[in-house]
Formats: sequence, C-alpha cells, structure tokens
Amino acid sequence: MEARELIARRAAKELRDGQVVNLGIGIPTAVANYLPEGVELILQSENGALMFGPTPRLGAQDPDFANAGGQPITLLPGAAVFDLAASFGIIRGGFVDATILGGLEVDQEGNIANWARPIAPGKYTPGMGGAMDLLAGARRVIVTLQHSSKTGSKVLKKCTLPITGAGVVDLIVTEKAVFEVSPAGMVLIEIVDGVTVDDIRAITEADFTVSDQLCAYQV
Amino acid sequence: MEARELIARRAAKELRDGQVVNLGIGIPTAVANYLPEGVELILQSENGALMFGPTPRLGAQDPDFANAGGQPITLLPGAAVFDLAASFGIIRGGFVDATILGGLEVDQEGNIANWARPIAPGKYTPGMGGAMDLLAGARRVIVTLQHSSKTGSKVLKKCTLPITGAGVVDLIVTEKAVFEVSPAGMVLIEIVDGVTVDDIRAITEADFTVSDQLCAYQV
Amino acid sequence: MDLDAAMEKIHDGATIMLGGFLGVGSPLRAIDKLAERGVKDLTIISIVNAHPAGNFDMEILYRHKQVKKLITSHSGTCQIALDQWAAGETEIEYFPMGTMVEKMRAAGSGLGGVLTATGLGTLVEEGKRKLTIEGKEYLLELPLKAEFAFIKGYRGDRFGNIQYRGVSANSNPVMATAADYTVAEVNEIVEVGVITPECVGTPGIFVQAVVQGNTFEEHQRAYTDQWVRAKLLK
Amino acid sequence: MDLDAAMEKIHDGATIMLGGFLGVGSPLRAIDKLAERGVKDLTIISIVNAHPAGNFDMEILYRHKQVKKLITSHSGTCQIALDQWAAGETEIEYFPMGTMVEKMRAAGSGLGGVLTATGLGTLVEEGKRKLTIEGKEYLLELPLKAEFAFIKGYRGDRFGNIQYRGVSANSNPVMATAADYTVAEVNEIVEVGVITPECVGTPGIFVQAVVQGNTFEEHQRAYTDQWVRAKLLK
Repeated sequence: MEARELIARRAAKELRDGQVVNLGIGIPTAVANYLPEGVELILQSENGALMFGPTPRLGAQDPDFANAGGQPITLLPGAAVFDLAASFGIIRGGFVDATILGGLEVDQEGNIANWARPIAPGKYTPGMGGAMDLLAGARRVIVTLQHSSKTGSKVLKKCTLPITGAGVVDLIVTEKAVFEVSPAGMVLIEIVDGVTVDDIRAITEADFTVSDQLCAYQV
Repeated sequence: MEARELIARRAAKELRDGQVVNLGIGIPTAVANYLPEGVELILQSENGALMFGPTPRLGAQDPDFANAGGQPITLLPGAAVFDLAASFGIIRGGFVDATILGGLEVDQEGNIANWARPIAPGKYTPGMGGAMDLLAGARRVIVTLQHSSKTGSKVLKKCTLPITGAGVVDLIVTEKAVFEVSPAGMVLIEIVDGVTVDDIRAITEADFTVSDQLCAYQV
Repeated sequence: MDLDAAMEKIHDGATIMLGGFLGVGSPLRAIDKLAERGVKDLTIISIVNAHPAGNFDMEILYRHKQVKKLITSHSGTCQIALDQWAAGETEIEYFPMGTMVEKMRAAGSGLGGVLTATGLGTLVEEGKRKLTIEGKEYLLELPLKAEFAFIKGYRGDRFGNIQYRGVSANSNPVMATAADYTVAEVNEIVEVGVITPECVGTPGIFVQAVVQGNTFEEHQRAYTDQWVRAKLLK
Repeated sequence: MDLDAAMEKIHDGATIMLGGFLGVGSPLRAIDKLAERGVKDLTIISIVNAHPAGNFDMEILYRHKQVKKLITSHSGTCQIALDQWAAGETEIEYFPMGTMVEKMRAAGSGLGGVLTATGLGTLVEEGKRKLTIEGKEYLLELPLKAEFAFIKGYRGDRFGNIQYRGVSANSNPVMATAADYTVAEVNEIVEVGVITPECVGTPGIFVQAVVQGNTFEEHQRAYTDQWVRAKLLK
C-alpha cells in the first residue's frame, strides 16, 4: 500500500461517529475515504459549511458550493452554511472535536510546522490559512506526514521551520509508526509490520519512549 | 402644545432623509410621528432590525415581530433582520447616523444620565440596555428631556446620577430651549416663543453661552 | 427529546442563559418547566428582563423565588424582580447590551476578551482593565459563559439545526454558542434536510437537545393574548 | 449604479478588500474592471489568494502588476503572486485566517481589538501585545479596515440589501462592514422587498453601490469552465 493511503487509513481509525472534524488539504482529505463502518462525521470546512458530501459529477456542480480547496462540492441533508466569522467561531470556540493536518515537520514537544517554507529571508509560503486557528481551537490534533523527507526525519527534537502551533499535537501518524504526544513527551504506540523499534529509532530524530502496549499499526 | 410633543416635533427636525436612526423609548419614539415632508428614515432597532414600519392593527400582528419595547411591529419593504451580535455591530461600528435618547439629567460637559435611578445603596434601576453602546457608537447624539423636574433643572453643570455616556451629547432639546454641546461648552441656539434668555438662565443650572444666531424654537 | 428529559441536568444553583428579548423569541415552555421543576438559586443570564406587561416569560421564575442572581442589561420591566432585589433577596449585575452580547460571543467563539469603548467614563468601568490603542481608550471585557442555555427557534431538526423567524433570533444564536448544554425549543420539529443550509441560524453542533415548544398556532395565540392584554394592539 | 461609476473613486495606492475564497464568492466582474482601469500600487486584502487552477479571479491583478501588497492568510495558490514577491516587487503580510476575520469584524463593529490564542508561540506573535487573562495567554489583535470593499452576492436591491447563496458568503459579509465604501456585485438586481428580511445577509446600510455582475447563467458557466479546466469535475 502506498504511504499516503496507509497514513490516511490509519488516521481514519481515530475518528468517532458523530464527531465534528476538519480535514486539512492533502492526506487528511483522503481520510474521509477510509472511515470505519458506522462512522459518519460532521465535516467542517473553514470556508463556511458543516456536513460536506462528495464531489459532484459534471452537471451536478453548483457555482456557489465549493470546499476550502476551491473544489466543487455537495452538501448532505442537515448541512449548514455560514460566513467566515461564524466558521472560525466554531473552530476557535472548541466545537471541532478533531482536526487532521499535514505537516512539514513535527516535534517531540508537540510543535508542528506546516505553513512556512522560506523562499527568501523573512519570506515564507504558502501561509497558515486556517491552520493556526484549528491548532488553537480543535479538541484533538492529529498530524499526518511521511516519516522522512529526502533530507531526513520529519519527526524531530525541535522543528527547524517556523511553527504553526506550539505544544498542540496529540497524535502523529506516519507510514511507519504512530506516536502519542503529551507534555510528558512522545510515546511510540504502533509500528508497521516488519519494522522494529530500533528501525524507528534509526529514522526518527526525536526522542521517544515505547508504550507498554506497543502494538501493530492499525489498518 | 404639550411639552413632550413639542420636544418630539423639534427633535424630528434634526433628522435627514435616508439616515439610519435609533430612537429610544418614550419621547424619542414619538419623533417618528413628526418627520418633515420627504424625510424617510432607516429606523434601527437594537433587538435586531432595520426599517421598522408602523404598529400593526389587531389581526395583522406576528408573534415574531416586535420592537425593542416588546411591542408588536411591522417591517417595511427592504427591511433586514439579524441577531444581537450583528445589531450591536451596526451600533458600535458607527453605522447609526443619529440616536435620540431620553435623559434623567444632562450636563454642560456632554454627559448624560439615563440608566440608573438608585433604589438602595449601590443598586440602580432600570439598567442601561443598549444606551451605552448607542452613545459610544452613534455619530450624533440628541437628548430629549423636559427642562426641569419637580426638584429643579435637569440641565446641569455636572450630572448627579451615574452617567450613561461621558462627553457624548451633541444636542439637547427641551420644551423650552435647544442647546448645542461641544468640548468648548454648551451653547443656547433656540428658545421657545415668549421666553427670554434670562428665563432660560433662571431655570438652567448649567453654564452656557448664547449663540450669535440665537433663534426661535423650530417646530 | 422531550422537555422533561432535556431538563434533567438542571440543578439548584445552575447558571442558565435564557434567549429572547422582552419575551419575544423566549423559550416559554422551557421557562414554565423550570418553574414546575422548582430548581432554586438560579443565576439567570438574560439580555433584558420579562415583558413589561407582566405575567409572561421569565416573570414566573421570580414569582417562584427561583432566581438568586440576574445578569442583564436592563431590569426595569419586571416589578417583582425589582422588589426582590430591593429586599436583598436577589442580585443583579448589569452589562451594556452590546457588551454583554460580545462577552457571550467571546465565550462561544474562543476569544479571550474584546476591547470596547462602550461604558467608558461610567460605573461600567469598575474593576475592568483599560487599554489604550493608538491613543484611544478601551475597556477589556471578558467572556461570559453558562452551563445551560434555553433558546427558542421557529423550526428545528434532529441534528439540532435551528431556523429563526422575524425579529425573534435576538440573543438566541449567541447564547447557543456560549453554554455547555443548549436546549432549543421550537414551534415545529422537521425532518433533517427541510431547513435549507442557508436558513440554518444555529447549526446543530451548538445544540444538545431540540424539544417541541408551542406549536406555531399556540405561539401566535400566546403573543396575541399578551399584546391585547397589554393594550398594544388596537 | 453601473460598475464604471462605482469604480470612479478607486485611485492608485488604494486599499481594497476583495471578498471570496479561492474565487468562490469573488467579485469577478469588479476584479476585471480593476484590471481594465489599471489602477496601480494597490493593497489587496483577501482572505486567500487566487483559485489554484489559475487564470481566474484576482490573478489578473498580478498579471497587470497592480498589486503592491497582499494582506492574506494564504498565498500559495497563485504562482505569479509568489514570483513577484520573491522578486521583491510586492509585499505579503500574513494573518491566521480566523484572526484576519476577527480583525475585520473588529473594524466593522467598533471594537478596539480582540484577544485570541491563535498564533501563540509562532511568528505571528511578532510585534503584538500579549495579555494574560486568568492564567492564559492571548495575543491582542487590532482592527483591519480598508477604503474599499468589493463583495459578491447572489441578489441585491436598490437599498443595498444583499442575499448570499451556498458557501459563497465567506469573507463577503465581514468585509462589507470593514470598508468605507463597499461595492456589491450581484447575479441579479431585484426590486426592494423581494429579498425577505430573514434572507438579507448584508443589510443595505453597509453597501454604497450595487452593480450587476455576471448573470446567474454566466456565473454557472464561469465556474463550470474553471472547474473542468482544472480537472475538478468528472
């Protein structure tokens, strides 16, 4: 299975029926495709909707219905739409049960960096969008990212890029492992089949402890 | 003419066609009955509407349409309704061109007292409602009140009751006179027929100067 | 959910937001049920007090001596509330109306506070931090939240989506966001999907229970009766 | 009013809010007219940047080199904007999306600022006052206003009342409140009274000019074309 699909499938297991969830762009968006049987989410989209449905087929699209990625979308029965002030009231006010976000880097202090790639001194792209608000407001923060980039581990002692949120990450899901993060530190709770704890240590810059209940990656 | 009607008629002359106006309870409400020919206001009501119309007749009332006094009301074509957050956004944000409020006391520094009659030490009634927000946000504040109470002048050097707004009053309309108020002080600009400046001085505790353009009370 | 079930959590000493504005958009059935249940020592957060003609909406809570404290912008429309207060039986805390709304909005939308010029130079300043921004003074107003909110909508669905009608939304939407447990009383409970997305005034995620209140016909009758009694309709 | 007349006040160096979210709910006709008029050195306030598939909405303002500064939460969807920025031809100032919305709301609703935890511990803190409320830290965020706002609605009337449709309200209502002069582009101009009071998303007192934008049919075609071109529809 491709890494991105694996991560999305694993992250999907974190979600419970009826939860209000905001999914970031990229891998997180794919999480919706792998929800366990009986789990229906209330998807919140920061551009102003609750209860998004699937992408419409050509002919069923509506010019005034799109998601936070600018893609045409449908609404499910029971949906609500609102302006951005209301949308971020929901996000900041603690009404989003969980958010799943991608990350450029994540660290053992629960910091996440995903808004700022430097393109020149003091110049960063693409910007934080709604991510900083989600990190400040969502009750549970799940970060999905590939374990390593070409240059090394993305799971660090300390993020090197400008961070998006400080000490906010609850769970890290990579294609190799799952870590819980708390003020006490990072704990390895799952590893994929055929990989050892030592293997994880070898590819992870961050310090972590290993859970008593360490088990196989749940997909 | 009765004092209250005189005051309402005079205050009505301050309003211009198309202005957004919030009228307080009492004399100010009556102002709407005396608007000059060709002046149509956009009445704002703090409970959440723009463009109130007249009181309905029995049979035409609607349980979900009332004004800020709890009285049944109609809406004119072009009306908008909204919640209190939006309503006070309009008020605080400077979108109300003028407010006309009643007063228990008013003073030469532009202070107005109209929210707090003491009923026991530290206990005041009836409360400020939306008046403090209106005084902070409206572009022009017109106070309508009878010149004197049983115990003396209501136009004072300094309010004795807890004030509702500090230095906010632009115009004072009583049944005897009209005063402009600015940081430079209070200026008498109109007096009713048969009353002299000395008469006004005799019944007014506040200090005031007399306008070069002092003229007859406009009704 | 039925109203009795929705009420089970309400306890003596609870802090309760009541939606509505002088009785309009008020959860009349829920208020009567609060009176029937007889919970005591309530802190009531209501933007104003009962309808001035009396014998309506929250007045019954004073008659039953259930109110320990009222947090409001205006108390003067309910004589029995003033009598109990003058007698020292209850407390009243005032906030300017717009300030009170922003305080509830701050609580519901995760803001630590807002800066407003409303109340500057008045008793409202007491005990509050003042900040100067670009030469202008403001009061720092902090969030106001509650354990419970009873709100009133026109229609509601199983998800808790609420539609409002006319000028009766008033304090209801903001209160729904600022309470831990929000009960919405509606004139009609409809199937999910009947309320179009644009007409949802309060999304269901803010509402823990939707209960049947007066039907729309009963609702019309209640207000007509009140207004006729108060000589507000000719 | 026609769009040319509504545009007359726009000058070089103007600060302009553009409603919409990645092109959805964006004032397409007004943007094209801005390009046609060729006003320069604009400060554009937009919640995000142009639609990622390009050749749509505000991208044309970069093509015509009219933008001096972009104030936004996200710039990454528009390569030409990034190229000009990398080359030092333009500036970008970032705010978190929710913070940016609250800053505009504060400007429009007369608040001196709001306290938010968003951005704590990040670069967003730079130059901002921090306040501690009951042991929790917050950033003080100040109002953000503009001289002009171009918003997009579904229907509008002569009074300036605007109705929104679907998920296209987004930044439009708050921008309408935060600018000195707001121009609303709509798919259809209707008689006063056609938009029912409950369906007014932006009351007319916030809007200085209502202009005819794309008809609803043209509007449908524009988005269908864009989405098909971007391979977002199958």
